[in-house]
Amino acid sequence: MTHTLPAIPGTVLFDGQQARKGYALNKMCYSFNAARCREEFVRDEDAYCARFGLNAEQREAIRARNVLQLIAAGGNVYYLAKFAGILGLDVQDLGAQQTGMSKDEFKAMLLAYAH
Amino acid sequence: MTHTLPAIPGTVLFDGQQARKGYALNKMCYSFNAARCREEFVRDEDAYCARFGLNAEQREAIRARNVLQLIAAGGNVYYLAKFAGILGLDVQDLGAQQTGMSKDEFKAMLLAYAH
Amino acid sequence: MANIVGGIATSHVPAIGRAIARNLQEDAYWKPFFDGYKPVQGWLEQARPDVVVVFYNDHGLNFFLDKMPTFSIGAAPEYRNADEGWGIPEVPPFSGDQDLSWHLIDRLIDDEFDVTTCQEMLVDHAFTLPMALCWPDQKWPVKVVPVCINTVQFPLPSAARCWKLGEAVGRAVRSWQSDARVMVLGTGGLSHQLDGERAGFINKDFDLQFMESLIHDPKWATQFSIHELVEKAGTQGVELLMWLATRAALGEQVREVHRNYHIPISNTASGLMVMEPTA
Amino acid sequence: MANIVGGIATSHVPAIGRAIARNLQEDAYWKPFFDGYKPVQGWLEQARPDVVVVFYNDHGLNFFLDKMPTFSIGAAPEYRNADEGWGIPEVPPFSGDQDLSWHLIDRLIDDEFDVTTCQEMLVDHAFTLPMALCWPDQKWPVKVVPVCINTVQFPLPSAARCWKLGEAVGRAVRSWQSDARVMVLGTGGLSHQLDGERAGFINKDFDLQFMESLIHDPKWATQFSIHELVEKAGTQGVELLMWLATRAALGEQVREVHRNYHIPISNTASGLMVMEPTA
Ligand SMILES: [Fe+3]
Ligand SMILES: [Fe+3]
Repeated sequence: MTHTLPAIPGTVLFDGQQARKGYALNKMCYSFNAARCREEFVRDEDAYCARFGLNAEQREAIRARNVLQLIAAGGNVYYLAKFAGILGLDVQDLGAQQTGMSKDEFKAMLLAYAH
Repeated sequence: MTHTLPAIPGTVLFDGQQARKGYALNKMCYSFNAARCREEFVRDEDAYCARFGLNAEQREAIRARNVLQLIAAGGNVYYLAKFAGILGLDVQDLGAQQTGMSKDEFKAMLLAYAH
Repeated sequence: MANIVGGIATSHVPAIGRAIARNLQEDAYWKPFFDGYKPVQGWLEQARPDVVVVFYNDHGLNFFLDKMPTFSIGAAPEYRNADEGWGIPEVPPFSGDQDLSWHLIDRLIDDEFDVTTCQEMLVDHAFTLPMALCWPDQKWPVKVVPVCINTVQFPLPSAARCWKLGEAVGRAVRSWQSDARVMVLGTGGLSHQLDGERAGFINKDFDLQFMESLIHDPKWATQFSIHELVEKAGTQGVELLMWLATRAALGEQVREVHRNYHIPISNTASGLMVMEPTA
Repeated sequence: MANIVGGIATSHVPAIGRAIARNLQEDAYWKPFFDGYKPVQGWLEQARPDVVVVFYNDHGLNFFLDKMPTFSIGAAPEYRNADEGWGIPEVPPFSGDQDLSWHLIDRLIDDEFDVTTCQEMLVDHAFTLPMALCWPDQKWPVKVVPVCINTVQFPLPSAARCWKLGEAVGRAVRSWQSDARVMVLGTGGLSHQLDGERAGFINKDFDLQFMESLIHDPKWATQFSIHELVEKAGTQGVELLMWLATRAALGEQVREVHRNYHIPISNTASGLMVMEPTA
């Protein structure tokens, strides 16, 4: 049972607990596979979030474009990546944001692993 | 491997071979879970069958309302039951049709199993 | 740890829904069938389950051939019925027990069952009608966890595999940190066949032997391949897999509380058993 | 009986698709990565596979949490890509080998793997990009069978279970009555993590040890729990499950044909191996 194991620092496992919490948020992000849905979201973000029944924490995390908040609200990174797509962010932008680095610093950290 | 076993008389197992053959037909019948789709079918049967890409054998079996033909064309009884629903037929009507009995004869046969 | 208070195995047939809607419980055709459930309702009053794990098979409402799971487990907050294509009367929604759902999912994956998890799930007559036979007022006093076994598309999981699934579900329930009283419900069978020139096939001898086996030799049916089970019980009679999983969940030994068998309801030989674990 | 000509294990990263679309193969950042595939293309010319069984993980294109399978197998006539939410360039469709799909499904259910069968299935970058790395002209000379392993939602199947799945797929392929030359492709990993404060985590020592283990001690990684694998390889590094299944399908012993390892591509430590069965 995942949740009784020692936590891995800086890591939230997307287990049943997270999946329950994040269902509405992830369902919305899953819809972004369709270009039409991405456009609808951009056109009226409030209405789109309301349609999927996001709770206040999830709505605020979407508003803030904040990945750590989105994860805390039950978001799964695979679905969140589709939200990031709307914002034109790649996984290095997301990494920089979550680690509090600039993108260049984040990239330099990755490069350093080569040695 | 199902298909190399001795056949059970009067019985077609819905295995991979049938599932491949019947995909379009079963997909159409699955759509009949929605009342709106049942209405569309009734309104324009040809157009509805064409939209799901039924082949000639499947189209003819639907036209004939013939259960054995539908099964031969890859139909699965669970999905076909939804087509039967449109026609107002219950499983005893289907049983009578497939066995070449009247419905009363079919019911009498079932009752006789009690003894 | 949670306690398994007992198991019910019963047939399901869409026609039961129509009979309920039309209040035909006292009708001559239906009375021997509905009367079989009165002792069940009495037993439920003293068994007082809080949660029901339901082994059933979907008939093409929630699953299509684009994504057809062998074993699927509901993990939704709520489960609703839908009309299934023939405008069946709907029943009130069921509350899911998500704690138990996820506990089962965690334990089953750990036990190498490759389940599909469903956080949204429509439940069909195979789920709703047995519930309505147990609680005719349809004010469900229990939460539910649906466990669906594929009987639509071959290859089906073998009887032996379904037995093991039931055993694993039983173990998981008994290891659940909860004081809930858990019931197991298995719905399907007994012998019947809807499709083909053999439509209307029923095998009373086999059914009676199968029911008897659940008490005294519960793994008896696991000796048969799916092909043999279809031959003996009909293409839909193979739904007895749900009975096997239910029986397996109850553990080594059971006491028979109630049994009924009646031919026919619609095209089906209708069976009913209530069992309590004794060991 | 069909013959397994070899296996390729490789990382997949959406950025590879953008690099291909922009023709960046000779760019300084990308060259060490793309150069790793030239020997693979040479090997493929002499291995001449007819069919590829692809172990990959869906990233939320074909599966959502309403119906999330542990193991799913494609049985479609054709598989297409879609834009996945960020307008990735699409590749030409892939022809499915439905005969092999159903043979695998029959054998795996028989071996008590509870697979979900998919007669329609979108395949995402984890499937399409490794194919495009193998065949850069994207004129696929092979038919395909996708085998998808859940890495989206915990509990994931254990490394040991994925190993057994790979073994069973290997057995099934070798028992397939066909003279086809079958290749196995596993895509995912190696160490990386996209989410959380630990985003950007890479573990070179572990990756190198894992790659080495596939040749000399292939079940080495099955000693670890999923939790341990996430700790060592990152939340997405756990995709190495695909490598394990691929290696298991190849049988007892393999010869290493080619290996490449490069840090980083995007956030990922990129690995590549080509192996041929020798026993
Ligand atoms: Fe049924
Ligand atoms: Fe990935």
